[in-house]
Amino acid sequence: MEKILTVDNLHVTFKTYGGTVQAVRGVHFDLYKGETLAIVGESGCGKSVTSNAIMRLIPNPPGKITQGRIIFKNKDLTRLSEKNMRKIRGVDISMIFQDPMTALNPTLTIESQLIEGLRQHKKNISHRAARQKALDIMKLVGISNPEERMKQYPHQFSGGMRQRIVIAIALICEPDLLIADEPTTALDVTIQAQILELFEKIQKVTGVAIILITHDLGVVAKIADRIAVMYAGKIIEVGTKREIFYHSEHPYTKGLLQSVPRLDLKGESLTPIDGTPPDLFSPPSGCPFAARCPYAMEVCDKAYPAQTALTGTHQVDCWLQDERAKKLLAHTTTI
Amino acid sequence: MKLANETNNNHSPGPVRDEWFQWKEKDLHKAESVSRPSLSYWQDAWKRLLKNKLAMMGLVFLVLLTFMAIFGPYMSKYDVGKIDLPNQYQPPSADHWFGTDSHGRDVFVRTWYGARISLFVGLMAALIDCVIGIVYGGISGFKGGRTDNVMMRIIEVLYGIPYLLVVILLLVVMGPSLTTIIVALTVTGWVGMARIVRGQVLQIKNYEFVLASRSFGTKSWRIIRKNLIPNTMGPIIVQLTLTVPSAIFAEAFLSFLGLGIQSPFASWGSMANDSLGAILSGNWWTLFFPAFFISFTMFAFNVLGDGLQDALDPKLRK
Amino acid sequence: MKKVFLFLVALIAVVTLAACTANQEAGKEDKNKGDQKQTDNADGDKQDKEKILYMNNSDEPTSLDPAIGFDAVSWNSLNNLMEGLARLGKDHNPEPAIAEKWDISEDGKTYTFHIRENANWSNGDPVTAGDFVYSWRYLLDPDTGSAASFLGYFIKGAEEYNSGKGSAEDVGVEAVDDKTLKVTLKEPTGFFLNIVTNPSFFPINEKVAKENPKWHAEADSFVSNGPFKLTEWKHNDHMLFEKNDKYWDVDNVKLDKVHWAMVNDPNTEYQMFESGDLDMTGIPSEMADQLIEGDNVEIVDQAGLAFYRFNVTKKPFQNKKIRKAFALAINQDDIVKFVTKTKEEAAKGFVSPGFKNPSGEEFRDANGDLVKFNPDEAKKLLEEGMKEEGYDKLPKVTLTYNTSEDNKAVAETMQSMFKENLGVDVTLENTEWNVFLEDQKALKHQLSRSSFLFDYGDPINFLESFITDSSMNRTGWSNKEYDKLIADAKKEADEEKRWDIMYKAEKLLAEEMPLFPIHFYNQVTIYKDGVTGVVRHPVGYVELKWADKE
Amino acid sequence: MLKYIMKRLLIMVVTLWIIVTLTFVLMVSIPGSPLNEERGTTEQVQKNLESFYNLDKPYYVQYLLYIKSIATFDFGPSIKQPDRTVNDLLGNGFPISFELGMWTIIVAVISGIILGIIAALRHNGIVDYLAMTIAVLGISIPNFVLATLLIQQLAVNHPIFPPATWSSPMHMVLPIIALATGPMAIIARLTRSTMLEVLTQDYIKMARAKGLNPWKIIFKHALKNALMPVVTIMGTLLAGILTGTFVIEKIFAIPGMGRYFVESINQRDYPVIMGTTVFYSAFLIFALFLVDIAYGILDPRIKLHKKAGE
Repeated sequence: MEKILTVDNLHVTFKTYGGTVQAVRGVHFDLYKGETLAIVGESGCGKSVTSNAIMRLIPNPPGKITQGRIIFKNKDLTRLSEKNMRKIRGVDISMIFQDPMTALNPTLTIESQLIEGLRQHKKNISHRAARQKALDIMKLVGISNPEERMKQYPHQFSGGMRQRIVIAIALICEPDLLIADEPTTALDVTIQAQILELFEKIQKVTGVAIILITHDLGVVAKIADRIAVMYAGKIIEVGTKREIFYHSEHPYTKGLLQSVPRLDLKGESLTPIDGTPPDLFSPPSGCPFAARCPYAMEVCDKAYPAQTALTGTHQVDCWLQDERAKKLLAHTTTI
Repeated sequence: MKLANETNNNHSPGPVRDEWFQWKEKDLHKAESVSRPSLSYWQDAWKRLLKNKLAMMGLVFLVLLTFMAIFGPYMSKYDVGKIDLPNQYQPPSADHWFGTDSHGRDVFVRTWYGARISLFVGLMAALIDCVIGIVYGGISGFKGGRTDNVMMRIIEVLYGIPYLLVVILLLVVMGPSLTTIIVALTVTGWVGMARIVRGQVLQIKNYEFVLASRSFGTKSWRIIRKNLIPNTMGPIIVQLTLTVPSAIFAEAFLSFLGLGIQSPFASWGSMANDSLGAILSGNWWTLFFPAFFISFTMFAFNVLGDGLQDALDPKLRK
Repeated sequence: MKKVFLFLVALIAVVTLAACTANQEAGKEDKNKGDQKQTDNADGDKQDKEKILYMNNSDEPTSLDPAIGFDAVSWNSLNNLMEGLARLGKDHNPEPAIAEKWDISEDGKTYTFHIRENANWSNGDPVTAGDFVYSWRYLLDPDTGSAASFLGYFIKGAEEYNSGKGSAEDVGVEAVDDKTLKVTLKEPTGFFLNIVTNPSFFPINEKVAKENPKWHAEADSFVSNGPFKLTEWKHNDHMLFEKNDKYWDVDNVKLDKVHWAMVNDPNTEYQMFESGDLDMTGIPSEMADQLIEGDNVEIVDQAGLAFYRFNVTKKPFQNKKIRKAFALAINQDDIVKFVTKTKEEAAKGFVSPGFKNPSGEEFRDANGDLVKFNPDEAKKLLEEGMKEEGYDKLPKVTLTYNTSEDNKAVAETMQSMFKENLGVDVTLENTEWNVFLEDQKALKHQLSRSSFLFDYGDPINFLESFITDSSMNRTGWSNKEYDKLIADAKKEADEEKRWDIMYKAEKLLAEEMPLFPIHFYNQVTIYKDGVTGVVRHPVGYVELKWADKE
Repeated sequence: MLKYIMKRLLIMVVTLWIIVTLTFVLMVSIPGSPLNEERGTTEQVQKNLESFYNLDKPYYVQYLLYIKSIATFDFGPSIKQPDRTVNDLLGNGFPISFELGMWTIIVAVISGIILGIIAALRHNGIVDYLAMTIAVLGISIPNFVLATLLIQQLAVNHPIFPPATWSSPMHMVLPIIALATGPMAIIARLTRSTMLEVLTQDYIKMARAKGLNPWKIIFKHALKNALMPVVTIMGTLLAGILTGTFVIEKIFAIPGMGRYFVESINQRDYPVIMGTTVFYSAFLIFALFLVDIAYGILDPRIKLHKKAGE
């Protein structure tokens, strides 16, 4: 499979009144053509910042990419000029935002918002062609009566319809990569399912690679190929959907899975993860999950665990993978 | 399988020792305390305000000003209304720190007396505007429909009546006094506040939490008090900080119309207005000091208002 | 702080920069404008010789109808556009004008005016005695509603006609023939010629007025008989006068044109003078220190008095001694020197300087100082007065003035003087003019600011204001002796005797003190170099007939 | 839409009627009369004048006469300037005041918005502080002080502009600056703060994610939304500018309507008070109406025809 995106040791910080927040602290992952990678984690873990960093949409100031590379189609996006970056946004990489209610400009018609990206990037496209393209894409995302709907304003659409429009806007330039930042969080459950189906359909039709940012494992279970679990600005475990769901190794991932209601495990009570994530103003030098981890060892506070590759696709950052820990585990009878 | 101590991890200070592989004591309490301390809305706002240098500068200036308004006049040996004609237009000196005015009165003393009057007028006008504005705007916005429509028309009518006519009538009916000045400032001044409150209320009234309390059959007034007012507080406070200086400013305009404060007292507005000719004659200190303090008070209130706006806006909270 | 300072510096830099760039462009603009001005005028050669005087009238004339425009803003125009039977000369005495000569009967009650043969209107019509009869009757007609009609009451039958009891025919004005006008007076009025110079007594072209009653409202219908004619009148903006070539004495008129701006703000007026847009200006009080001693400053008297009225019907001013105490506590010299500052004369009496008795002596000199600052005397009088009234504490005193910067400055000074010299705390109060006037008339004030400007050059104009029934009294003060003195003075044909009566009357006023004087008025003007011959009469209007500009 | 406009016009007429009535009540309840002369005139003269100006009639008759004069738009002669009718005064003065006011608004809005945008884009930078310093100075200098200062600096000390009167475009510069500075400052501050808020909105992020160029984002997406509050306060600003004109017209000797407005009140020139008030109010109410329409056009969420009834 062809790799289209590599994020390597990405660090992003924000300067705020309270001090410097280290929102992303050395994230690494790869993305292959046509696949869906889900980045999962609690809110505030840095998943949205990561996706914004790929788009180079981190407001500067206060935010800044301090380290690392984002290689997209052999170009390091962190080094591109703003002007060149603009040529990538919307064309090669598109983004979908969390809240369809606020993502559309209330004062402009749907048509104008759909077409403007197209006209920005393809200077010589005729108005008629742009319009036709917009109609096609609206049909693709499942909006009936597109001719008429195009002339309307966002407030005349329901939430689910608006999210379809947002997706249409993201797809209109036929991007290779689509970043969806919690695309279904703000929607009703029934609508959620429709939108997720839409994603599958689009991927089938256009072959676009998707990075799906979410905290909802239910969504992940439905459409992700691979899953990266983020915690406190780091990816602590990454693997295929199957690996994460059935063979997760990191205590946080396990905790996350246990806190989700599952139909296949009837009768088992839900187990929430106690405590809250660490303060990213001064992140702990050890494992950030140590304070909440039921398996925490002395070492977890002292040093950050190295990455352990369990399979070719499954990696985890946890001291429990260390031989010494396994020994300890073997000697411990009850947990 | 790699060994942990072989990886290049910048967080680990040294080699990982074997004895560290021991179960840790559970301390969930600690986990909580590591995270950011949770602050109340006001504490948080205050904290953010403290970080805003410009706003703090404004606040400090206003505190100093209040201090000087209270104690300033006692720092000089001169009396506020005392006329000393032969000593008119003395430039600032060791004797008269801010110089003397057209009647030989000490500008320093008058400036601080002026501060008392101006600040009092400003605060009173702002408070009255605020009370009327909140009640009027609140009712108008909350009731909506016909009531809102009628109440907004009334405001339109108020705009249309010549202000000067009202001011002259007030002057005749009430006679020139501090009360008249404050009434003249508030008689139409509350309209701005009312509009802002109405706008906020209209916006917030449809939020879920209000709908929720409505569906429980809560009385309208209770909803206004418990839900709407706290949520409109930010814009109101900001508006308040802007009303104070504009009232001080408007008082200067009333002086221009002849509705100013009477000797032996003075306000910044009346002082500035009396010394307008200084632009021509070059007795700059007579105009400069009152004008400077009007401007700087405006400035201070404005930056404080901006700071408060940033600090109080829940949307900007992160 | 450093930051703010930095921004202020940056701000100043930006403004300066903007000003500099604007400067260059504006320079060009200005030249263009100048060129345009020149091409506007038909031919360029004439432009060089044309003498245009740029003046400020401060406001739109109320009306250029001589009977209606009874105020300074109208008089300044009327006096130069029109001419009456007599005109005030350079020495402010009446001189023959439209009437080349006049005869006065033995009893002093009949005046026969002989109108010049070459007296013409600007439309070519001759000025006739009939025009005067028409205009004077018009002035006295109760339907006209002229505020100036009381000036005509010296004429027989005038007051009756004006108050609706008589008829126009009974008014003692008669056209003997086209060029002879006979006027019959009620009493021998020694100063009648002075009255005739007032713009209210200017003629109206009967023919024009009957055709178009609004003849005086616009420039194109206005007919004049004076040194200038009205060629342009953009309301509230400017007026343009041009030399009237039909004027009988046109050879002595030196200016070609007079441009009148209508700038109301004294600061702006001065700034326009500074920038060269005006040829003369008054002095804003704040600038007086620096300008009053300068070159080209002309200070002339204006007959009139700034004074304060007591209300003798209100406590504590029903007491003569308390009134006097207040009057003597005011140092008029200091007020003039430090507050008003434009070299007004401190008033130690009531009648302003400039009125000479038949033997040439000044009224003011003859009657001497009657009200002189004396704090010790004032204190003593206050004590005595309080004892007389049985006051332990003086009732509260409020000083009222009509809203104006200058009045305020004087009032504040007086407040301080009362405090210092009498130990009395006086409250200040200002009201807007119309309310002030109504309250003053209704005797609602205790102590109120007043002023009097002479309508014609005789002391009686002021003195008769304080007789019992005069609408100008407004003090509640009534004194039979004074009333009689004034009545006698008006009847007296012998000038010497008449003046003696007026001296007595003024002394009585000072003795009773229903009002006390502050200062006399004057007119201060700064002229541009090369402007000469502008005459300002003490009765308050400007004379441009002899004015010239290099 | 048409129905809405008709309804609004009807409401405007009612509003105007209330204003006229209140003004009349205020006017006659203030002591002093237009015929209050310093020198007394005879009773007969006074009576004649009163009857000529209908001042001898009972108040309700006077009131009805004024209503009639408004309906026919013939206010009769001024009492204080008897040669001229109120219609003359309005006809001469209004175009000039209108010109002054319009330019002021244009200058204030354009420069205020530009200043506000620059400040917002350079948030907390030196440009922001500079712009806001200008804005605060603009708010904190009374226009009559500014006017005198401008004449002294730019007409007398550096003769760049003519000091006063109203005859060429150059004459208009200083009064417009003096009058526009305050509103400009208010608009700049408002634009800045709403712009800052709008720039954090998702749709701006979305626009950026489309790869639009920054100018397009600012002008097409941000500005239109940021202008909403500016439009909202236009009514207030307009009223402020109208009151401001009389001071400025006096200082710069501009033959506009503001001067009559003040003088008529001071002189109790009843017909002129009524005439100018009706004119001003009608103008203001109409302007507020236009503001509402503009608001509806700018913001498609607002449905004009529903707003009035809901």
